Amino acid sequence: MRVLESGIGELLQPYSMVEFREWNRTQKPKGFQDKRMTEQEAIARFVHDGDYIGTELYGTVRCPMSLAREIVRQGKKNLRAVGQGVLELDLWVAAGLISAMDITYHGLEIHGVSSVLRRAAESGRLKLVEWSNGAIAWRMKAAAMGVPFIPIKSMLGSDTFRYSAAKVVECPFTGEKVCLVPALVLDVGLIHVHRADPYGNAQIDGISGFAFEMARACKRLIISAEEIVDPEEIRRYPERTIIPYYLVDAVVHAPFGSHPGEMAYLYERDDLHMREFLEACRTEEGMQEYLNTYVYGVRNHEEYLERIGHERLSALRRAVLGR
Amino acid sequence: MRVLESGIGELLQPYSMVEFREWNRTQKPKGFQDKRMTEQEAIARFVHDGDYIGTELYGTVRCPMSLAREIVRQGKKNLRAVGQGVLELDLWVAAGLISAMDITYHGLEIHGVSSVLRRAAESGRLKLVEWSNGAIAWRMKAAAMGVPFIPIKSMLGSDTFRYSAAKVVECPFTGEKVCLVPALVLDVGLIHVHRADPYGNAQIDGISGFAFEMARACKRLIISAEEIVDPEEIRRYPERTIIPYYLVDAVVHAPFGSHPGEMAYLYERDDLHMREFLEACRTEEGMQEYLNTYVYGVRNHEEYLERIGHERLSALRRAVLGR
Amino acid sequence: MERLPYTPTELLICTAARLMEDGATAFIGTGIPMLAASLAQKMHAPNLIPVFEFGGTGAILKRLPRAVGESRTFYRAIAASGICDIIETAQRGFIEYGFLGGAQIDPYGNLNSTVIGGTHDRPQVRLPGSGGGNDVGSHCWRTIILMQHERRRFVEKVDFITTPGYLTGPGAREAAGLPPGTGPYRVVTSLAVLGFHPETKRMMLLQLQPGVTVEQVRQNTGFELLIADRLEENEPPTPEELRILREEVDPERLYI
Amino acid sequence: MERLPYTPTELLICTAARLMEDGATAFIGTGIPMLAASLAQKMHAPNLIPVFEFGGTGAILKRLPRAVGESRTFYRAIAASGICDIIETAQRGFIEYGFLGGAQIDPYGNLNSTVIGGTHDRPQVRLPGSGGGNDVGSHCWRTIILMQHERRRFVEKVDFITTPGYLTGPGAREAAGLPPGTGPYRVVTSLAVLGFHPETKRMMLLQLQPGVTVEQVRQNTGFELLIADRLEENEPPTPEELRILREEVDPERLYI
Repeated sequence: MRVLESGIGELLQPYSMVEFREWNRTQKPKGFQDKRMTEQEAIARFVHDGDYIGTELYGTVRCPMSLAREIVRQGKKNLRAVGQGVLELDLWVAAGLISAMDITYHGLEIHGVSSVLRRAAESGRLKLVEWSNGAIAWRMKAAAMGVPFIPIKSMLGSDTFRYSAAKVVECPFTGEKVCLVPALVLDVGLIHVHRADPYGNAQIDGISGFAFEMARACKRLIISAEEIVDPEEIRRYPERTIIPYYLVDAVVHAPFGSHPGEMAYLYERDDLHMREFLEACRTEEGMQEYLNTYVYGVRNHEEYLERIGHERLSALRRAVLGR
Repeated sequence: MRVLESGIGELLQPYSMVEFREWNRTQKPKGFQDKRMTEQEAIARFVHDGDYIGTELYGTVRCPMSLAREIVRQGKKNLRAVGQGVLELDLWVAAGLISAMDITYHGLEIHGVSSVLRRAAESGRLKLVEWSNGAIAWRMKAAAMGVPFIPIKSMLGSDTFRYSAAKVVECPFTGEKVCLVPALVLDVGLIHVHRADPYGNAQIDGISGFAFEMARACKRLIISAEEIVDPEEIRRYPERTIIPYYLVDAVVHAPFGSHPGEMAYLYERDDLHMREFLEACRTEEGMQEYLNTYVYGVRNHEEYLERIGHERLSALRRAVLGR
Repeated sequence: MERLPYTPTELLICTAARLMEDGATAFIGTGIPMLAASLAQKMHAPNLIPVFEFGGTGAILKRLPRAVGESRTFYRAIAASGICDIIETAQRGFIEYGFLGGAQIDPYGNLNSTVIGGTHDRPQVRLPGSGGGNDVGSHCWRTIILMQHERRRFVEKVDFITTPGYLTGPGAREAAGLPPGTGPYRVVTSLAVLGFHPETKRMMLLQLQPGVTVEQVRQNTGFELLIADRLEENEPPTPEELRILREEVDPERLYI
Repeated sequence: MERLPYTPTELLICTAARLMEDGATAFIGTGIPMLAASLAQKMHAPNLIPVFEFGGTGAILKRLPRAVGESRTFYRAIAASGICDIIETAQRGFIEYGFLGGAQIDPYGNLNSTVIGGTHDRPQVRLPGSGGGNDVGSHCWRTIILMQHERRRFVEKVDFITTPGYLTGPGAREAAGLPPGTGPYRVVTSLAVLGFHPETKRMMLLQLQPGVTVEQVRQNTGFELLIADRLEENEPPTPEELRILREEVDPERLYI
């Protein structure tokens, strides 16, 4: 089972499963503590300059946007990120917080390429290592499983592989070629959920994206939740817990935390705001103005929501698709 | 990443992920068909002599016992099984249906070793290949992922490894030793669930054991369910679907299908019956008598339940632990 | 084509929709494929199973999704899981069709959605990247590619193989370790429907869109195109297709 | 010991319970460990997090489970998932204590629960096999072994290493690829509490159970035992421990 081929991309986040085990044993809160705090406190305490960071799900869908904006507000520097993103990555890259990215997709969905990414990548300011969307999720899955790699059948034969840090080997059981992707252990992860209790036990309605895997692949994990519930409610339906409390370092109560993105069964995406953003992000200046208005210009999530306007927000609740 | 060590155990179920892909493309039902049928029809149509078979969860907990008994009744021969089991394996081994087993645990829980297993193993009648419980689940997980193996950190350094069909290699990323377990693609799997619709979309309450993995690792899958529900109920809570219909070949409506085992939130384990079984299984004769009374002596699950008695069954419902 | 009763985009949608069989599983990406899947469900394929990257399986496409993760992709779905389950389902061979787009395509159906020009570290144009594209193109049995038919997009050699087509030709996918029997099946444009030659695996013109000539297709293709012996003309969108597309599939006019 | 106010089993349970710290995670197997965990929860460790093989995490042990998969193992639990999630959680280093039993143990804490005598294919006695034992012994930081203290069980060499202890001695676990810092922590019997020498990794007598002599322990151990310099005597079960054990933990007398 020798290595037949190696991608030339840099392994942006070196890792050791032995060290990760030690961390999980000594640094994670096993007791039942009330971890509720504000965006400001959570980001100040658990996100550090130079961190390797990730968010789940992405920009316009169940994304921890109130946390993403707070990171910009606090001007964290020299971050490396795992890049499945739309809006959140645009904010970070435009604000100059990101030095390198394991990228799978950074664009504007039906609205095409991200001008923010283009400016950063084409000027050579941003280092990018390529992966498929599956590969990124599987890298987190490997870390979540506590193993140093996972074999996959994606990426084979492509330049996506060539510019990644994956390897091709021969399967010792079947002789077939498989691609091995290294475990991805994030320094810090941000996940927005429908409900969590004060300890961090969290539930998600609808698709879970890669929340299960990312929550288990982070050294530090910040949860933001639309609703804080009593632990008894969690214990009544234990099969609904996707993220158990001992994985969680901070719990932030963030109603409309995914705005301008949607939250399944709770509120629709804010198309008006998205149009404003899409217009703004075309130019460096427009993007800075957007940041001034919606990030630097407000002190916290509450002020942000006031700026959006409660009428607009309740309209988004009314527009939501039921079950 | 060369192979450092190989277990001397036989790979009881040779496999090819290429062939599995072909099977999933051409042999699995993609359309919405009503798959409801009786135990008799399901076992007759989808379990064949010589098959490699598995059940989930195990004997006394959410186990498809009505299907397991029907297999004995139909006298399927020369089966190979994956062995995490208590009661169901005792029935099959005692009835002489099993020629070889990938074993992780076959015993009587707090009541110790299985005399049935002892008689079969100590006489050399039953071929056994050793695995840890995690390794067995991970082997199904590899198949479910569509990859030929999965790396794990269990089994290393033990005789459990030595008598398995696993291999030890060096991780090409970290240099550490990892154990590779081969994917396990079952010919047929049996899973008992709380509710399913006629197409086979299935939900499980409480722990899911290894249902998710096994359902995705089978060429043929028979579901038995306590309750058959309208597809609309499945579509109302899509996040509750653990087994999507296209994995399922047959849906059997089996109230008390796990008896004498328990079904979470529905009915308790039948301790009286278990005591009777534990007494009977001590001797070859006792076991044959048990089979005559509860398997050969009844034509189907309905007759079995009549033999148990509806008073006893409703008592088990009343004794159940709530949420 | 402005006098036609339909736009090039509508033609593309209707052509793609007709390729979706009832009861088949189809991996649906953002944009045109969503409209095609919705149209197919409402026309000839009520049991089409749309599968979306982040967990939605078998949704009723009541409202048109704008992204592969939003709630419209699992509205009254038969399952709402996560990305690993979905892509592993494709890896296990369960997904028949995969719909892809790209900025560049070559004669072997290799797709580029990563970089154009310059170097990888300093490209002339940086595109979004693979996303699920590479996974779909690796695992789905038949990938259907939707492209704007322009010379600068249909090139002899793509600048970057984001998603593998037939790579360098016959046997190359298998040699790379990709599952046998998979690969690009059709390329749908507003000018034509193209396939791939069974032996050489090079792109081949199969159908012309209504009123389009072989010469037009050649002029808009940057490499030598094989031509099928029996060249067919695709049926134009029917009034019924157009009505459903406009009134039921995309009444909000998000795309059309 | 029949004149004592407690049985050997009750002594074993109370001793094991005292080893469980409040707020710690503990991988609980069938039998004695379940009673110990339940007793600990009701005494000094209300926040003990029992973890069960097939998915139960943080259950309130209201009724005593008889198996690692039944509903009592996830009654009002904080999570009910599956075996992969649980064992991967241990593999990730989250589980502090693992409780194991076995038919044979050797000086390095290697455990046998597979076969005794004869050959693997034709054993004198076939035991249940590893189950989760090998996983627990490989991944949990500190495994605590509960055994009947008999000469035929405490042997120089086990017939089959089902679950790795320190294997052949210092460094052997690490050399085999097992996670550093893991391994057998205590062996609890009705005669003594034993540990392992920090350098040699051989079993060492740490505590005598009430009224037991070193000689008794030696007589019931089939290999040479190290003796701690400061040998302590374990406190007998308190009336409170016994009351809770009998009235609240196992009122149905399933085990005691």
